[in-house]
Formats: sequence, C-alpha cells, structure tokens
Amino acid sequence: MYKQKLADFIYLLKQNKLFAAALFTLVLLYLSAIFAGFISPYRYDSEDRTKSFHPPTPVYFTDGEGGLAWPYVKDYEFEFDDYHRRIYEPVEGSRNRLQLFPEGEKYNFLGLLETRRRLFGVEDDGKIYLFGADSRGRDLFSRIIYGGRVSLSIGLIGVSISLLLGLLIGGISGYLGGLVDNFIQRLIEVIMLVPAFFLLLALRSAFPLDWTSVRVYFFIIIIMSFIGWASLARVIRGMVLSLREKQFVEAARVSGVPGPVILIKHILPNTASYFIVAATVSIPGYILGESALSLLGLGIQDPHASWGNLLQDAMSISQLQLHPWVLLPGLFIFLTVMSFNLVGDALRDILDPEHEVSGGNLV
Amino acid sequence: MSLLLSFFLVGCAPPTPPDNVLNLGTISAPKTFNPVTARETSSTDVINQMFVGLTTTDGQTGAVEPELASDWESKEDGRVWIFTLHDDLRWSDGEPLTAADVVFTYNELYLNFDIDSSARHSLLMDGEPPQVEKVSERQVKFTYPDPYVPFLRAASNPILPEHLFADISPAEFNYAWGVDTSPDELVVNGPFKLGRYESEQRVVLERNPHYYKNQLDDEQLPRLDKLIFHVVANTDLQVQRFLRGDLDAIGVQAQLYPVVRAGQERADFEMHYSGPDLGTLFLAFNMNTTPHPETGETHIPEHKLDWFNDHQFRRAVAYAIDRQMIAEVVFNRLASPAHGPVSPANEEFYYPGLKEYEHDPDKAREILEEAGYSDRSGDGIIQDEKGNPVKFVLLTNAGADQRVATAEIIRQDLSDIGMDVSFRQVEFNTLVSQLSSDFDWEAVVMGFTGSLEPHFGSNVWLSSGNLHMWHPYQEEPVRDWEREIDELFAQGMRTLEPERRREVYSRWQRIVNRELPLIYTVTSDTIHAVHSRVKNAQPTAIGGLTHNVEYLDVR
Amino acid sequence: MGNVILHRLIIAVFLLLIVTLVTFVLIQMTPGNYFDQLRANPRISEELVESLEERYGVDDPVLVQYGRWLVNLASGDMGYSFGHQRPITGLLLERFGNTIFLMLASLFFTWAFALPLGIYAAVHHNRILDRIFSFFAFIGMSIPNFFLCFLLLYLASHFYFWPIGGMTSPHYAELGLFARLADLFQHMAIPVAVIATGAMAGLQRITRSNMLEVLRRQYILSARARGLPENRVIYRHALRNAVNPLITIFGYQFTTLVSGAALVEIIAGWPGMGQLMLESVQSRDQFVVVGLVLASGVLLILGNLVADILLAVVDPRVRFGARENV
Amino acid sequence: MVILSEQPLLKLNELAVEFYPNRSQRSFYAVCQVNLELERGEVIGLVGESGCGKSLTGRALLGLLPPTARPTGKLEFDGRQYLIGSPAQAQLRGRRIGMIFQEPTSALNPVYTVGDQLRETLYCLRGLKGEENRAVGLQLLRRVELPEPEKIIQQYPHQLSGGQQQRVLIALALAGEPELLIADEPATALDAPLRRKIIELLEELAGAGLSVLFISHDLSLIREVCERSLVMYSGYSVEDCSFDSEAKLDHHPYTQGLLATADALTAAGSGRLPVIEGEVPSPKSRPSGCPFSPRCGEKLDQCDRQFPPAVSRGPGFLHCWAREAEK
Repeated sequence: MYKQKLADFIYLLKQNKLFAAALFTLVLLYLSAIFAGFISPYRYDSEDRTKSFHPPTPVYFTDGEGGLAWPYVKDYEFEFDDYHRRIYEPVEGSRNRLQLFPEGEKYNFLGLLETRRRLFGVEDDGKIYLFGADSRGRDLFSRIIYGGRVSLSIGLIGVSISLLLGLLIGGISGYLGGLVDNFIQRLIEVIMLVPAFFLLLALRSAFPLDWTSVRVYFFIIIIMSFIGWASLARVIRGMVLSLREKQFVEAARVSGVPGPVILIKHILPNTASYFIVAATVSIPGYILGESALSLLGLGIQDPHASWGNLLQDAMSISQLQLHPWVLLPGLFIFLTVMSFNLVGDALRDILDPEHEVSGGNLV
Repeated sequence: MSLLLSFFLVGCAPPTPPDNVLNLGTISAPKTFNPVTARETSSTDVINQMFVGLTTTDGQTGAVEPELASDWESKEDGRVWIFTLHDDLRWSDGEPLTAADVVFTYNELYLNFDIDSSARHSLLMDGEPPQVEKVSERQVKFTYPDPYVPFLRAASNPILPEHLFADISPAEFNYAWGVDTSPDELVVNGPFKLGRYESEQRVVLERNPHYYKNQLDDEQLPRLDKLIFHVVANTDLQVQRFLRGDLDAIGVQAQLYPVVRAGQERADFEMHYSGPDLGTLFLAFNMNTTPHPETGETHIPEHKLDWFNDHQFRRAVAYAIDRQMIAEVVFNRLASPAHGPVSPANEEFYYPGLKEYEHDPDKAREILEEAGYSDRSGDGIIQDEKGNPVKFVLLTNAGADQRVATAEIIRQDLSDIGMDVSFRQVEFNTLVSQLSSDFDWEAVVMGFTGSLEPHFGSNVWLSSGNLHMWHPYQEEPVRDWEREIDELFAQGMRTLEPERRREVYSRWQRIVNRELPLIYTVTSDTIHAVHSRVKNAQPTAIGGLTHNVEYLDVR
Repeated sequence: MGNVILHRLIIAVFLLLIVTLVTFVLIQMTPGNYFDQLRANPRISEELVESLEERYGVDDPVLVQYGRWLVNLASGDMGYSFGHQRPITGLLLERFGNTIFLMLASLFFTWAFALPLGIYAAVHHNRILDRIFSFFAFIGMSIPNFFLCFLLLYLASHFYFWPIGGMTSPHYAELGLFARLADLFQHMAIPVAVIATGAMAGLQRITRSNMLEVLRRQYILSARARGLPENRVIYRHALRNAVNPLITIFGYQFTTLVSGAALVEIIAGWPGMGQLMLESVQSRDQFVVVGLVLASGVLLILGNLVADILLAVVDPRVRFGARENV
Repeated sequence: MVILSEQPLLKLNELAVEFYPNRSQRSFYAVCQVNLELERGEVIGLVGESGCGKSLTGRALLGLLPPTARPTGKLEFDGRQYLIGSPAQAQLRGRRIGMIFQEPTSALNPVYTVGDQLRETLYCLRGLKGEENRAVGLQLLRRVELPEPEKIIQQYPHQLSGGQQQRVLIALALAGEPELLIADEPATALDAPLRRKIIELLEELAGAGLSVLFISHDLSLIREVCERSLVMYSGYSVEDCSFDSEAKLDHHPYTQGLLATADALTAAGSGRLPVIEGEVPSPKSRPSGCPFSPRCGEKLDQCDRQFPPAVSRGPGFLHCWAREAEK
C-alpha cells in the first residue's frame, strides 16, 4: 500500500512539473530558513544607517571593458536631491568582489556551534543588498531569509497543533456522541461564529503588546491553532460518525476492544489521507494570519523579522512609490502559499480524491 | 477581474469642484461638535472653525490677539481680568451675543465640575476657579484668588450660546451637540457654521453670515463659501488624494516629503516651509523612587533606579544619541536636533542658549567610566559598581512610525556605548497606563504636541503632576531641581511682566537641559503643501493653514 | 422546517451570549482602558479622566459590566462608544451598512464570474480552457488579499487614474444620482476586486469540483444512459444538484468575507467594520468591540439561516426532512 | 441453444479501456480484452468477481465511460459499426439500448419527481407531449408492475422504496423502446424477495422479445437466468460458455472456482466454503501473462509470460494455457 503510494509519488514528481516546482520551492525556502544564518550575508538586525533605503545592488560580471570578471559589486553613496529623495550613485572605480564563505557576523549554526562563515559576502567594507535595504539600512534579503523562519514555521507548528486538537476533539465528539458531542459542537459553533480575523484581533489584543517576539510568536501560534481546530474537528467528526458504523469497527467493539483503542487504532487512521491533504492546504491560512497580524503591528516586532512585519513598509503607498522593493516579502508569501496550494492539490489527487478540502484562510 | 472592473468604470471622471471651496483632510472624523467636551484634535480642528473665544493666538507671531473681545485689561498684577466685547456680536441664528453668554459659558460649562470639560484644567489656578461676573452687557470680569497670567491664553476657549443651554442639566450637556446634531441646532459664533456632516466621510462647513468680521473692511468674510474636512484615514492616503487634487492643502510629514515634492512635477502646488514645529520627541527614564503602597518595594529594581537617577548616566545617554542621524534617517533630514522642552517655534519662550549635546560616544563612555560604569566582565556590556549589567527595556507606542524609528536608533546608539537595551512597542493605552498608574516601565520614547504657554505643561513639570513621567504624583519634590522647577512654575503663572516671565521659563529650560529628566532628540520641520488655486495661504508652525482661514480664497 | 429554524435561533442566541461574554472578558484582561490615553494629554486633568472612568464603570468587575450591558441591550441600547462619543447602535449600523455594501458587491462579482467559469471548467474537464481557468484560480487563491490590495493601490496611485481611499469623492454630495453611484463604484472597485478575486478563485474551484463530482454520480450516468441530450443532462440534472452545496457555502462565505474584507478595508481605507474593529481593539473602546462581535455573529447566523432556507427550497430531500446534510 | 444468425444484434471485439486518471497518476488498463456477441432476443450473462471490468464493459456499450477513459475496440450494433464514445453511438442510448444500474437509490435524480423524469425522457426520446406523454408514462409504470402509478409520478425518488425505485428505473430505460437492455447488477442492492421480483420482471420482459445483457457477480443467478455467459477476469473475457447442466464442459480454472463457490452456496451450510484464494489484482498492478495465474491451481510456465490466445470451443471460446495444452 505505502510502497504503491511512494511509487505514485515519484511518478507524480516526474509527471506534474508544477507540483515538482512547488515542492522544490518549498524545500528551498525551508532549507534557507533553517540555514538562515549561513545563507544570509548579514544578521537580521545588522544595520547601516548611512545606507537607508539602499536600492538593490546589481552584481557585475564584466570588467567594464567587455571582459569577464569575478562577480563584484560597487559601493554606493547617496545624496539628498532637491526632493529630499536619497539618490544612490556608485562610487567611481569602487569594486568589491564577491566572496564565497567569508567570515561575517557571528551566528549560531543550527543551535550547535557559533561560527562566522557565511555563504557569500563582499570583500572589504563593501555591502551587498540583493533586495535593497530598509529605512535603517538593513539588508532586505537577509531579513526575508530570517523572516522565513517565523513565517514558514508558524504554518507547520500551527497546523500540527490544530490537527492534533481537531483529530482528538472531533474524534471524541463523533465517537462518543450524546452530550459530549453536543457540547463540542456548540463550542465549535462559538468559535466559528466570530469572523476569524476579528477573533484573532480580539484575542491578540487581550495580551500585552510588549511581549518579546518569541513569546508573541508562540502566542500567535496558539491563537491561530485555537481558531483553526474547529473546522477540522467538524469534518473529522463527520468522518468518525460514518466510520463508527462500519463493520470493522463493529467487529472490534464486539470483540471487546476498549473505546479509546478503537478510536485511535481503528477509526482515526482511516482519516489520515484527508488529514495530510487538509494539513497541506491549511498551512497558508496560518502564514497569512501571522502576516496580517504582523502587518498591523500586532505580531512579531522589530527588530525581529517576519514576512508580515517586513511588509509594514508597504502599507504606505508613498513608500511603495519611492522604494518598490519593500513589496518583495509579499512575493515570498505569495510563492509559499501558492506552492502549498499546488502541493496540496496534487496530494489530494493521489491520497484523497473524494474530499474537496478547502484551507479556510483567516484573512 | 480587477482589470475588467477598471475598464468598466474608467469612463467616470470626477466633475470639477464648484468655486471657493477649500478641501482639507483630517485623519479621523470629528467625534462631537461640542466645544466644551471635545477632547481630541479631530474634533477641535473642526470646532475651531465654528467657534471662537474672547482671545485668539496670532498664527504668525504666537501673540495673544483679541477675538470676540475687542479689548481687555488686567488689574492687580493679573489677578483680575476684564474683557470688553465687540459691538453688536451675533450668534449664527441672529440672537445677540452678550456678556451673559460669556459668563454662562464659563460658570455653567467650563467651570462646572459635572461637565466633562477638557479646558477646565487650564482655567484653574492651583485648583481654584476664577469668579466670573458680568460687568455690563459688553463687559465680563474674571477674578482669581492670586495672579494667573496664563489665563489670557486660556480665554481663547470657545463661547457657547446661553439661550440654547440655559436649562440643560450637566448630564445632558455632556452628550449635547454630538455629531448627529442637525445644522440648525448648532448655533455658532465663528467664521463657519455646519452645513452638513456626512458620517465618517466629511464635514461641510458653510459661511456664517453673522460672523463678526463679516463686514470688516467692507468685505464679506470669510471669503470661502465652504470649508470641507474630508476624512482620509491616514497621512499616506492624504498625500495621494492631495496629489490627485481632491484636497487643496495638506501638512506634509517628513517621511512623505519626497513623494509630495516629486508630485509637483504633475500637479500645481507650492510647498511652504514654516520652520520647526511645536512638538517634542524625547527619551525618558523611570526615576520613580516612591515605593509601592502595598508591597513597600519600588516599582522597578532599585539598582536600575540608581542608574536612572544618576545624573551622569543621563548625561552620557544625552551624548550618546546621534540626533543628526535621527533627523536624517527618520525625518529625511527635515528636522533639527533639540535639547530642551521648548521648540524654537515658540519664539516667545524659546531659550537659545541651551547646552547642545553633540553626538560623542567617546565622551559618553568617558562619563560612564568616571561614574563607575564599565565593562568588567568583558562581554561588551557595562556594569555598575555593584556589578549589575546595564540592561533595560525601551518602550514606545506601536504604530507611531517616527517614534518607533527614533527609538530603534536610540537603542542602537546606546548599545554602542555598552548598554544592553531591548526595544518594544506597546499599545498606546497600555503604555499610558504603565506610565501613569503601574509605573513599572524603564525607559520610553514619547512626544508631546507643544503649547505656546509653558504653564499648560504643568501636568508634566510639576512634581505632583500626573504626567511628570519620570516620577509622578510626588507629595513633596524629591530632587532639588524638581523643587526649583515647581517654584519656577508657581512664579511663572503669577508674573505678568513678559520679560520677567520669559526669564523664569528660561531658567526652567536650563534646569531641564542640565538635569535631563527628559532627553530631547529632534524637532521636525513643519511643511505644508498648498495648491496654487488657494490664495493668501500662509501656513505656520503655530497656526497651521487655517489661522487666517477667513482670508483664504480658492479660485 | 419552522421548528428547525426556531431551534437554531435559540441555540444561536445562547451562542451569542457566550461569544460576547468571552469578548468582554478578553478586553478586560488587558491592562489599561480607553480613558488612559487621555492621561497622556497634558491639558486634560486626572480628575476628568477619573470622573469619566467612573461614569462608564470601566473599572467595575467584568461580570457587573457584562450584566449591565445585557440589560441595556435588552432595551436596544448597545452601549456607548468612548472613542466616537456616540451611541454604538447608530455607529454600528453605519459601518455595518458600508461593509455589507462592499460584501454584497463582492459576492455579486464572485458568483457572477465563478459560477459560469466553474461550470464551464467542469464540463470541459481537462481541456485547455479548464487548465487556464484552474491556473488563474490558483493564482487568485494564493495571492494574499493584502498583497493584491497593495499592488492595486500602488498601480492606481502610480498612474493617477483611479481614486483611492474612502468611499466617495469630495464632491459627492453635489453629484446627481447616477454620478453618485458611479463615484461610489469607482471607490469600491479596488476593495471589491481584491475581495472578489480571492473568493472567486475558491468558489470557481469548488463549483468545478462539485460539478465534476455530480457528473460522476449514478443519476447522471443513468440520465445519459436513458438517452437524454447532453445539455439537458448538464444544465437540468447536474447543475441543480451541484448548486445545492454551494448554497451552504454562500452562508459560510459571509464569515470568510467579513474576515477577508476586514484587512482590505483597513488597507484601502474603506470605513467598514474591519477598520472600526482594529481601531476599537487598539483603543480599547470596549463596547464597540463587543458590539462588532455581536453584529458579525448575527450576520453569520442570518447568513447560515438564509442558506438553510434556500437549500430547503431547492432540495426536496431537505424539505421533506429526509437527510440532514447534502 | 444458441441460434447462429448471420448478423448478431451486438458484437464487441477486442474492447480495451485505458484510464488517464489525472496528471498525477499514471494511466492503466481497466479493461484489456473483451469479446462479446449477442443475438436478438437472447439473454446473456456477464459474470466475474468485483473489479473485473464488467460494469465498464456495459458502460462502454453505451459509450458512457468516464472522461478519463480512452476506449479502443470494435463495436457493431445491428450490423452497423460504431466508434466507441462517438456521437453516433450516443444516439443508441435509450432508443436502442437501455441500461439499469445496481443502486436504484442513487440512479434517480433526487431533486426531480418520478413524473418529471419520466415525462422528460419520453419527451426527449419520443417527442411525446401533454396528455399522450402522461398516458404513456403511466402505461410504462404499469408495465413494470408498479401499483398506483398516478401517486408515484408525484413523488420524489427518496419517497419510494428500493424495489419501487428499480422499477421506475426499468420503466425509464424502456421509455425509448430499446431492443437491448443492459442490466448492471439490477437486484444486488435489494432484499431477497424484492430481488426475486425484479428478476422475474426482467425474465418476463425478455420473454416479450427484449435482449438482455445481465451483469452480475452472482454465478448462480446468471446460471439460472441466462442461456449463455461471458466470464470476465481482471479486464479479460476469459471464457464464453453455457452453464447448461447437460453440457459438462471443461471450464476455465477461474470459472471452475466460481462454480464451486456457487454450488457450495446453493447447498447452504455444508461446512467450509471453497473460495478462490487471493484477490483480483488491481488494474494498476496486473501481473503479466494470464492475470489469473497467481491464483490458478493449474498454472503452467508460460502462464506468466503471455496471455493465452482464444481457444474456440463448440459455442464460445476460452483463454487458458492449461486447457490448450489439454487439447
């Protein structure tokens, strides 16, 4: 059975190029988040105020006379123009060559060892801003990579928690029925009665804003899981209700297997296919939820980065006009969400073609 | 989809506006049209176009000017104030406006403790209200127990019609003249009356034909037929709507300046620079040594209080802050370093001789070293003499971009001199409740919108004040310089002679500049962008665009 | 059917009570109240703030406040907005109206486009147009509302061709009826486009998969086997059945749209419930928050109820109580 | 006994159905090779375990395969060739070939009344309108022995019993006056007494000249009703034979297995049931050669390598290496 699924999966990768691309994108994004310290040239909070809103740095491959050169970047300095816009001009003759594995700022590699080796950097005092810089001259590329840690993990952890809750509560509700079922159903209705975003705002506002980012991070996960389990539990309950009547469950019950064991060993595993698909397609909801909160300044706080709070700069149309690159984090959200949707769609094809699962985004 | 929709609707261009209407933006809708209970600028900005008081402030010089009162005199060194009203003043419904209205407004409204009057505070002298009496149909007398000089500026509070409110109970009055009031019921004495209020969208004001300046110089004043305040939810959208021509004038924040300036390429408007604005932006430390009444312990650890109360510590911080950088990064170089509580915009009281704390991290480190703070453990963070690492949390309110960015720069500057500062944004209400009732904060970046009259800041500067942030509600001033400031403020409000008054408040500024209870950062510039069709626009830092609203003309 | 509705309404009232109580408790858990911000104004005295706090009882125990609120609610008074200095009922109705207006327009576009596209895609399953629709549906589904909103606002502002922010132009009141509508639609276009894009993509996919599923059903096979013409099979037999679950979605969409609209309202400056919610939550304007939660709850209940009734109208099995769900 | 005429009513040659489920899954053959001939007025059976491709074969005859299916093979009906899935073949539906399905409950559109569906069918197939339409409809319902047809036409499908529903379906299938009725497990979902009655009804209809292709997994039923049967295994028609008790044939090992099971069931309660070990392979993982070889007791070496060619034998044919070797 599982061998068959695996074979299907490999075949799927070969056949469905979009799926393969989406999966590849996700793997790449997650890897870069895990190895953020290594991949990003700078720390998320390392700033250079003299480089406020530095535009993306072009990387040159030619030496200016048509010949090839080791890739390099130029130094840029700004002047305020008449409009008090920062106009960055390359410094004549400056040439900072790119370096592989240079020593940069200290970071913790996978929580194991302290190191300074980074994937790439620029020699001397040069700065490389692949995606431009923010108002305090922090490298947007590095911040996006670091921000991925928050945005990407929040989906995974949040989904795991709500799935667990949904599975257990929905399972119990469907299996036991009666009063318990009734109570749980009402509870689910209460949660689903309030628009998720309002609930998110109200819950968030009930706790102090001055928490550290780490606390806020866990708190957001908890809030979103708290909201997210309800709809899952409802589906699981329905599935359990119908599975409960199936012969193999009946058989187990007759032969005296205790209720919880039946639920865990016989009923819930049968919902696994639905679950894997539901998990994949609900992850974007969590990513978007966190982004929306952070976008409104209620989530992860500066100097820590998440894709949502990086987008705060884009809230201002004027900033967008002056520095269009502040929209880039949005592109990353879009890519991630799209990839998850594509993967979910393909997984549904092989695992659970019966159910149309919708993610139910918070925003 | 959106494209489809766009094509579908793109044909409908907005029509041209009718003549002589001035369109302004406001961040949020007025909450009330009641001048007495109005608490925030979104309401008072509109109300001030409809109601005037006895005096007013000259938008150019900041001096007190006559308004409804043609004239006034002070007796007994400023204990007694007698105002004489213009001839033949009328309310917008045609009723005469007399001294009785003035007496009623003060006695029954502003000074009535059952009414939520936010102006009352500035009318009280050491908590004592004045006696307000009618001398004649055109004369009103205010008598204080002691000289109270700031009263002249407080007398600019709007006057309300007695004939509408004579029998109203205070409880009713608190809810009277809400935004749903019909235009006929809103009887005004200012240049404009309410035309209509489109809920949460715009307030349309129309010319008040009974405005007392109406026939001044044989000209109909105000010149505008209508003045409209459009609710545009944020400054960014205001800029966009201004550039589109929907609004005739906007105040330009430094961050948005480049966008507005660049817009000049396609829209016909002028930029008006009016120098530094009245507001302040500062860093404060919690110096509150009063123990908690129940636990008997201080609100934050004592060793931290020791640092914050250490003058040398604050001096070092003052030197460590790179004000130029704040001006550059946060304000696009449209701000100047500030070192005292009074902005240069306040020409009357600004004391130019304050010590300037130039950015000098070396000096800061030196001061700290001398005062016993040094990095003994070699981890890059300084410790005090008892070995406690200097580590604290810097707060500011979330959503205030300029403060957040400033706080971030300060955090960085302080870590450069070895302090371990973490920065957090807090919701405004939570922050205020921390500052004024929980007292468990450590450092904060805050700002005040300034006032021309230093005395109106007494909530901040008196050691007993609730906004005396670093150590509020003191029964007796704990620090000598606080006692000195208390005395100066008591003296200042009793000093009538301008030159001497200025001197009193100069001394206050010097003390603040030396003792650094608040460490000032920068003052931003005031810039207005005004469409060329608006004639006579002379926006200033003090009066904004509307200080000469009756002479504005849109063609 | 009437009984079912009554039963549901009773449960709904009960649920609303719980939801509002929870909201109340949540707001009270945070330090600070609305009036604290007045304390930061040097010209407002402490004593005024205290008298306001006392008048509105914001420092009373939560349950006392909640009880008082309920008693007032019974007489139609939803409380007083500190921030807006007016009774909440009128304020909510206004904002509610704006949001509903936006939502109805979005719903209209969503359904007007998604339904035909979804049906077309299902009928022409796996053909080129189906692929293209699916692709765009994917993009529409995946593009975050706020991101799309930024993009559209940016484009509109960059090319100066489209009004942004607010509901109406400055000269709105001077316009004729037709021009007013046009003006309103212009201002609505961006938020509606953003909200509808996401919802439309989802609905198109659901319609398609529903339709595909119905097309796989035995009775479709049976109808075809009987020799009925293909058009009749699709539009008479399949469509009627495929639409039924969509009606439930219609009710459910109210929830997602209120949620989805909230952020878009905030970004696009549309004076609706979302904006009010954010503002009130931030300033602790407690009765407004509770009022909004109540209002949106009522909206959702009504939406679901309408959906149920519609479903009963179109589906005889529900009408005759044969099945609980379809 | 089979009457060989020059022109059978239906002839199916080398039918194969390949599935392309979606882009994420590889294609597979659900039906590999089916040959079938049917004379006018004949009742023949199509038998095999579940998952052998019987229903698909039935559906292929009407061109009613899922959109992901790609059929190949030759279909001849009444002497004319049809491309499977072509519009021309679609014209046969209802008018010349009717079909009824296993689960009557799900084969009727739940949102329309019986009358609606009957009227619609009569209108589309025969252009009948108004009173005539109604009269013919009632007539049809009477023909399938439904009591109170006037009441039934006003009812929704879910208000009818399973037996009534199946009768309605038969009536609908007969509305176009077809020559051939494909009955796909018409009685399996019904209770025993009802099943009996439906079978009787079908036998009666066959007696009146209707050809019937009777699809079932139940060999005893097939044996009883049909004159001739086609045995299918994993997408192949492995044997075409008659179960006439007189002709003791050397059946395909699979047919023998089925027979043993059926006999045991008839002789109810005689200890352990002899069943064929193993399961029908999934079409996605069908073994090479003869698909029955893993379960076959008479397996030869070549069984794994190649599907056996047809051995024609009296009436009908047989695909089996073992039997070929015996010859």
